[in-house]
Amino acid sequence: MLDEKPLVSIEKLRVEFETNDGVVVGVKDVSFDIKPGECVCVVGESGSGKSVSSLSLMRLVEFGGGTITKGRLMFDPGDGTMVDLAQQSSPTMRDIRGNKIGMIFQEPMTALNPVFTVGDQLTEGLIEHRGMDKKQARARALEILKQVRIPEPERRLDQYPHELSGGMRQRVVIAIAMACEPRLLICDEPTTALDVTIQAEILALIDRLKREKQIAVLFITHDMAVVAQMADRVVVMYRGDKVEEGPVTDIFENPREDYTKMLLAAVPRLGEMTGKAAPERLRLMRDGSMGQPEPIIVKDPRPLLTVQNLITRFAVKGGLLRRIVANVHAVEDVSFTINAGETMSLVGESGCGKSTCGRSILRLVEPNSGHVTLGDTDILALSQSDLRKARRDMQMIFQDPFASLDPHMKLYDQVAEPMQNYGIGSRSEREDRIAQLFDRVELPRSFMRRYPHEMSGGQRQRIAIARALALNPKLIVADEAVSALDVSVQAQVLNLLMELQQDLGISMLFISHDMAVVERVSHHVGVMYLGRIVEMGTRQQVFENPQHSYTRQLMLAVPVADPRQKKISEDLSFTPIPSPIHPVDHVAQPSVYREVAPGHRVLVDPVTHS
Amino acid sequence: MTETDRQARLDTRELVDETASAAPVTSDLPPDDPVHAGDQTRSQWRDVWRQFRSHKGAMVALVLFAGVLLFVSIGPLLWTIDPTYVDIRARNSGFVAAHPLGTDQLGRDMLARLMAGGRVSIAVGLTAMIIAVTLGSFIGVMAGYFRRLDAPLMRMTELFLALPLLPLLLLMVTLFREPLSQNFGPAMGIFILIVSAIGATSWMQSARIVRGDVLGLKEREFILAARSIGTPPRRMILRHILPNVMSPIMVAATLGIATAIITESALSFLGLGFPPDFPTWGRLLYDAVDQMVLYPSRVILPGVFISLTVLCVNYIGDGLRDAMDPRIRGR
Amino acid sequence: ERGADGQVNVIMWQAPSTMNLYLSSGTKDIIAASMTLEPLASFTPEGTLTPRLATELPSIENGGISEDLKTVTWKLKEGIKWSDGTDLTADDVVFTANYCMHPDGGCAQLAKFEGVESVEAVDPLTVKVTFTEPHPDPFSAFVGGQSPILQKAQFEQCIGSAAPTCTDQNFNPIGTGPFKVVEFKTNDVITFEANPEYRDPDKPAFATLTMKGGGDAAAAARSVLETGEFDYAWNTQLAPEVLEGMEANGKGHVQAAFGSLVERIHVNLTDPSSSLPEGERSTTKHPHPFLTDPAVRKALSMAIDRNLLTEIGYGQAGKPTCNLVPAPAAWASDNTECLTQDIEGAKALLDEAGWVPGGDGVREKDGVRLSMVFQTSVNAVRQDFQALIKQWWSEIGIETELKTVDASVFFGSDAGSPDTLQKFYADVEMYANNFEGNNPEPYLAKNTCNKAPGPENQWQGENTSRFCDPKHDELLAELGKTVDLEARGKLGQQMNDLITKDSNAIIPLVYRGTASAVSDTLGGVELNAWDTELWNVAEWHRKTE
Amino acid sequence: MLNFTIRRLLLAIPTLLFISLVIFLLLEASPGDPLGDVPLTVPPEVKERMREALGLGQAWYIRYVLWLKQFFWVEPLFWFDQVFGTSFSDGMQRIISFQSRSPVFDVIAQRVPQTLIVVGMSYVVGVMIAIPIGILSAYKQYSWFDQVGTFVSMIGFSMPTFFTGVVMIIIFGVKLQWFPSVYDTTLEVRDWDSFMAQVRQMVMPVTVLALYNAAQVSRFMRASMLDNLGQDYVRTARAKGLGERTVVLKHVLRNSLIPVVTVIALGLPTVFGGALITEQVFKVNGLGQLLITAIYANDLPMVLTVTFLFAILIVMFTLIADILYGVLDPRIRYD
Ligand SMILES: Nc1ncnc2c1ncn2[C@@H]1O[C@H](COP(=O)(O)OP(=O)(O)OP(=O)(O)O)[C@@H](O)[C@H]1O
Ligand SMILES: Nc1ncnc2c1ncn2[C@@H]1O[C@H](COP(=O)(O)OP(=O)(O)OP(=O)(O)O)[C@@H](O)[C@H]1O
Ligand SMILES: [Mg+2]
Ligand SMILES: [Mg+2]
Repeated sequence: MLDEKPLVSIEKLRVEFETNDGVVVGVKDVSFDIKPGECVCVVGESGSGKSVSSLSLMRLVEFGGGTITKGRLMFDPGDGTMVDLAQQSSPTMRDIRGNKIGMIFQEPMTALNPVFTVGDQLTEGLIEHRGMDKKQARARALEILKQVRIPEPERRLDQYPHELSGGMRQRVVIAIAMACEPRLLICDEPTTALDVTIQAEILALIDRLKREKQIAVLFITHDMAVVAQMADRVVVMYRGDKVEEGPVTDIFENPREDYTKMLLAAVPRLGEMTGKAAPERLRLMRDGSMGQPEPIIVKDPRPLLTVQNLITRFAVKGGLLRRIVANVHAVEDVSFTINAGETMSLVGESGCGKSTCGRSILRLVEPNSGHVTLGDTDILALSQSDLRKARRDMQMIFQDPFASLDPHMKLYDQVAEPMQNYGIGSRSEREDRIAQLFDRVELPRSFMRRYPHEMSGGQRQRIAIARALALNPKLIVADEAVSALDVSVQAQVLNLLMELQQDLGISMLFISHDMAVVERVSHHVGVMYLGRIVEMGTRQQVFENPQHSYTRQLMLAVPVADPRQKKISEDLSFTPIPSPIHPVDHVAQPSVYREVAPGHRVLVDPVTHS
Repeated sequence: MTETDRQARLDTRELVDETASAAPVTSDLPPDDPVHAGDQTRSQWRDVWRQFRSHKGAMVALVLFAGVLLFVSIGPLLWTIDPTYVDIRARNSGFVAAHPLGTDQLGRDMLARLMAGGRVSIAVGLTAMIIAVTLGSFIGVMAGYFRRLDAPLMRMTELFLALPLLPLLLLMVTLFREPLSQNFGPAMGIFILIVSAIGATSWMQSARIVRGDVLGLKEREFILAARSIGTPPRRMILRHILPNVMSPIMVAATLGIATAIITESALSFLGLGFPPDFPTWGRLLYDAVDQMVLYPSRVILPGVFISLTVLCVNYIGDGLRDAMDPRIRGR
Repeated sequence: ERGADGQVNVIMWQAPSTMNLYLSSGTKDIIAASMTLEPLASFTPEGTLTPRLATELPSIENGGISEDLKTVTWKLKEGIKWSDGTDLTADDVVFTANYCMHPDGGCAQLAKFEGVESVEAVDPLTVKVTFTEPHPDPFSAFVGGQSPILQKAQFEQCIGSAAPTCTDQNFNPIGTGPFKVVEFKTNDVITFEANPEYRDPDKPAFATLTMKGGGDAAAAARSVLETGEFDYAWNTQLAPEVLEGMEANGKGHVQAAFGSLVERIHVNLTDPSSSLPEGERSTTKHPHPFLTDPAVRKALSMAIDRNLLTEIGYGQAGKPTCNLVPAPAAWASDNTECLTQDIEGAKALLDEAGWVPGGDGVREKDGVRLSMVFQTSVNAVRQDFQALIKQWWSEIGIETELKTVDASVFFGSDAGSPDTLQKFYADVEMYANNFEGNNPEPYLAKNTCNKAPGPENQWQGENTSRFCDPKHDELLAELGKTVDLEARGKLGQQMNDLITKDSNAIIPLVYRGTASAVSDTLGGVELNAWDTELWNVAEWHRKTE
Repeated sequence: MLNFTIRRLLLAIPTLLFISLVIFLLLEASPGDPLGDVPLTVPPEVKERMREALGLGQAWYIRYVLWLKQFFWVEPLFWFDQVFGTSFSDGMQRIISFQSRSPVFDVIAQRVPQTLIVVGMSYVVGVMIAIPIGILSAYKQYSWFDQVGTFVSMIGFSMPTFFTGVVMIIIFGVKLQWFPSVYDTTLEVRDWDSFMAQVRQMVMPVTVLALYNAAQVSRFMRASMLDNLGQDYVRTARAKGLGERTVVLKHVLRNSLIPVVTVIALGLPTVFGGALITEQVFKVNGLGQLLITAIYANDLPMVLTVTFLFAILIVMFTLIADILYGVLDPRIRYD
């Protein structure tokens, strides 16, 4: 990068929030510059002030109750002068917002207004800032949609946000931010909630825009791999302060601060485990030093859970009489085995049936056919009351730590509930056990009296784990148990899970779309696509010798946490997943596998038989 | 409140702790005081109370409501004139020492009547509201939770909405007045009859609201989670569903009290209510409407009491709702 | 001059639902109908008869009534025209009788035609009514607002079971009266205009009349006395002080007229106890445990201050009374003994009869406590009465529990309901009743032994007190044979005394008038309690200052 | 959506039939007598004859089936005849009121205009004041405007209309003489003067009812706005540089209206039947007054027909509410 004049220059920014509990400092003292055509990545764990800094730049913090108490936000609106955004009146700001600075928000699911069409939301800014009439704005909107590579852009204009997939929605948000060709694009974790494949597409898109239009990008994330792919320069934040700043390669190769080191260490990297047979815990920094993890080896693997030809379909009802008109083939002829004490992972894109598969095993959704045997019990043959008993041995941890805990119950009660349900132990015994569980998941006992909302995401997920452990289950189904957490917390929770597995000999069905995490934790891996397992084997077999084209595609999409290996610049294009909805009379072919190596099986495509 | 908000709030707390005392960053996990379930329940109510106290409107309302309750319960012990005693020489008296709030057209003491009337009105209002809300929540929860019951129960709600009230009430009285007064004594019998009549005819609104909420709630992940840990339906409803639909139930409840107090007075005009010499606020108000111009205080007094009670209950309800919601309580 | 005074507004808080009073006997409907339909003769406010469509009143002297009392011959006035311009003839009168006496018609005024054997037209202006038995008082059919003449031409198709289908006719009957219907909205509003064919060319003074329904008595009174939007409000029975307050506005005043309406308490002489099996409660099988004691009944009556009741409840529109039949003069007994309240006397009487106060002040004897249920219909004045009477009775040591019943249930005769006044599942009950016309005989006839309600007559009997005295029944029989008016009056007085003063089976309280609010600008109003209230609407006019 | 509607409509038929049966049985069983206000002077034999003439001699199920036939067959035929001048319904008995002996539907048709004008207008006015109040009190939560709003609406809700109505009459009708206290249903709007007269006589009933309705709706509106103001899409809208007015009145309002509109739709049928006290106070003889007088007079065919029409309204509006929900919120799909 040249010694250009910076486009944005943040100087000694301090943002405070007025709350019932007193003044909270969201950002303490942050300064950095962004030059035109440059991508600056801000990293840091949750709550470190990343979003607040970016919102301050748009002067949107004020609507959330924040005030910029100190510092200057110098910005060049294009006429060569630098204005201090912190001092501008609201009409001026309105002219800058969306026009000179565009912003992409964290949550594609909620950032769009559900009741207006994509077209409406796209043209709004154009009409406001560019004085276009409806028709011109629409034409321009179409153009932008094409730029962000949305399939069938004409149709999208008249669709509502919920009719688009997550990836498409995020692209619409990007299109909105881009509409007036801003000089600065702020991306606040644009891909955290998305699948690898979609993430790859979106990163490529932003990168291309940056290169082609010389837009400056402020990119906020906590995913180091994404940082490595995107950034020119990196700003590391911690609890409202800037910890470190530097070119991306410097940060990755010579981190100066402990905190940066810890962040980097916590990132599971695809390929790290190459050559190792058993999963290992992540190395985490404790007291300034890295521990040396030991592999989780199961001495004498014996099958615990056997799933055979599991089929789960959801009926799509319609017509006058609510007859079944079609079926969602969510899980189609799936078979696998999990050994006692081992972890089996299911990976695959959103909607491929991973969760349904996990839920079917617990009969939280009723499978249509198949066999599920846990130990000696045939789960699918159980009556409702026997099923309740059988659930003592299988527990589930859900994806969203916010949603899976009852907001009205204290943590103590939440953990006590399974025991109460099965009438285990006396009151005092339960108390002891809960105390132990809290210790086990490394939560202070004083948390027992708290409510879920008083905990951070990672802490909540620990409660969910404690709850799952309360019954001493043999099997835990962890459905995207760490996907919603940020890297450092994710690492802690992963380690906790693996440690528990090692200590208690629990088997795990680990469901995830994050290939790097899967690589880290699993003994066996199954890759799901359209309701079927397309490839299955030990972790080494699948990761080191992927056979199915879809597995390879997935691998390819995973960003690499190494700034020297940028894969992003090539334009990736993935074929969208076909619909799993079939008419009622559709006869699904059985899954036929070809054995590549002992235990490594690849689906013979039912259509092409390849 | 969105999840992001909630998280933001949580972070806020952490940050407050943080900025207040420069605590070490990794202040993790020392297992401390063992907890006893006993004071865990107590402390929950303490939390609720603490939060409740910080709601100014609710506190003022609580004090006023307590005042009203004292007025109707302790009042008659201090002011011992019989509310039904007819003192014909003192009829239509103004505010004098013997009758601080005047008398009615038969010379009955208004103060005594307001106290006695309030006792009945508040009892009827509260009980009928509880019946209506309980019934409504029960039906709403059943309809929302059990798919199979949804259509029948909702059609039943429509049926009840459509039924003409008056004939229904008349029928109830015909069928049940005598058996009830035989079993519970005349006053109690009529009380039961009235509150169940009001309760049975005003649960529909809350049933609808609750059902809607339960339908949404059922899709939430923590319900699935509760199912996966083997929670039986009964406990599921009691522990997970009900506490989460408390807020609309509270609104329905506060509105319900007002309706019940007014409905009671309407009932007595069908001859369905308490014996005619038995005062209630609603009836005092209704009776005095004709004399509004001559004796305005006779309408104003019961009117003020009714409004005051309803307002108090509304604010207390608001405060309770906030206090019982742990998410808000954290603020 | 006809139509010179423009518009007049009448408010009836109970709205008329039809103009054909043969299909509905509600007072409100009869009042509305009387604007249009007229009888042959009607009653004056004093309760005497006056010819209307007839030339004169038939009598034995003028040969209108036969010597054997079995026929009456009416002569119609000449030249009377229906509002459609056709002539009134004897055929119309005959038709009216056939219309009401048709077995499928469900005529509400059938009682008026009781005992009528036939009605024939002697010539176009002469009608002869023949009775099956001698009738000492033949003035029921075609007399008074309840049995006016319908036009044959209009109603010919509407006889019998077709009656209710003739909506147009029922809502807009052609009449001979001063007004005719322009628009009829049932239970809401009726607009009338002056009948161009009315026999007196100068009347009515008003060109149009609007009769609005809805609201309540207070609102009706207010619209005449306070806002002046209306000229006449029917039945404004309100607390006297409220009316006084309204009259103070100087826009109008309240008028009262007295007929035969008496507010009274009926004492149940049979046992209403709910411990008896259904079907035997309140039947003559089980005498009442203490109300059969004449001393108790007398004490009940003595404890009541009728003057005060009247003052509080009715003011000008009521008079204290001790009689069941307060009028006409010849029939009214001079029984005034009860008008002074005598609490001490009542106590002494009860002491004497052996009823001594128990621990809670309630008298008892042989384990029977003087504790009663007192029921009446829902009505503000009645509830005030209940409260007062309860207090007086408690002073003499009788405990009373008050009960109110919705009027439509109380006065309905649904045999399935426990709360009707006939079932009388209470110890005492209060209501008002009267008789029509000026002949109290049928009214007195209600209190015979065989008319006690019970399961055998589906609880339709009218002797609600279950009063039974052979002497009373004998007097009634004699009355049926007596023609002489004075002698009839004397017999009536004896019967009246028997049931009130002597036995206290019925405790009369107040002789009630009907009260209506009249604007000060409205002239010619003369309230009539013996006939319909608007009987002389043709005379109404706007007063000039 | 169309499927959903048709299915629900089909389902509504048995529901409504059942409702009609229950209403009928209820009216049969409840005490009270169509001849209750026949004076006591009328002897029992005559009453018996009158009862027969009303058709009350027959067994209840015959009368019920007869009513069904009249409601679903004769009346539609009759209206068909009226419109096309045919004569299919000749000689068929329409539903006849006990009280007035006139066809029930004619009376109902007479009442619908004033009900629609007064009650309907008051609902519209109520909603129109409730919505801005709700928006403002949510946007300025805990401001004095919000506090006053809460206070007033709670008072409004707790004061019965029989009280507020009379107070208004005494102040504006009697003391100030601004507005008439009696509603004139015969008034026809022909020119400016009669239009003003119509407006004047509507002011008081509409105000009383509108305030009562507004109290409830504004609470809902406020809650719903509060929910939506905190949503992420609001921030997106602001980030586009839109003005506050657009953000609140376009983005937030549209979303907040979804639950409120259904509340409003569900409230409508109850308003039709529930305004009877106000109708009584101001003598607006609408459907509410019709029903109440019919109930007091035990006019069985009238009560049955009117309540059944209300039942149809209730079922329809529940359906409409559900459909509106789907229309307003594109996320909701039926089938
Ligand atoms: N509206 C608000 N009110 C009070 N405090 C707030 C508000 N918004 C943010 N904060 C506080 O400011 C701090 C920084 O928050 P910010 O949203 O910038 O974190 P972040 O780095 O974006 O985290 P994440 O990765 O979770 O998005 C947090 O501690 C948060 O509690
Ligand atoms: N209750 C349901 N009714 C109908 N269809 C459903 C239901 N639950 C899931 N599906 C469908 O089944 C398919 C598989 O869903 P599933 O939730 O198992 O996917 P997933 O792999 O877990 O995706 P994600 O990564 O987004 O969680 C999807 O097409 C989904 O739309
Ligand atoms: Mg953030
Ligand atoms: Mg999933």
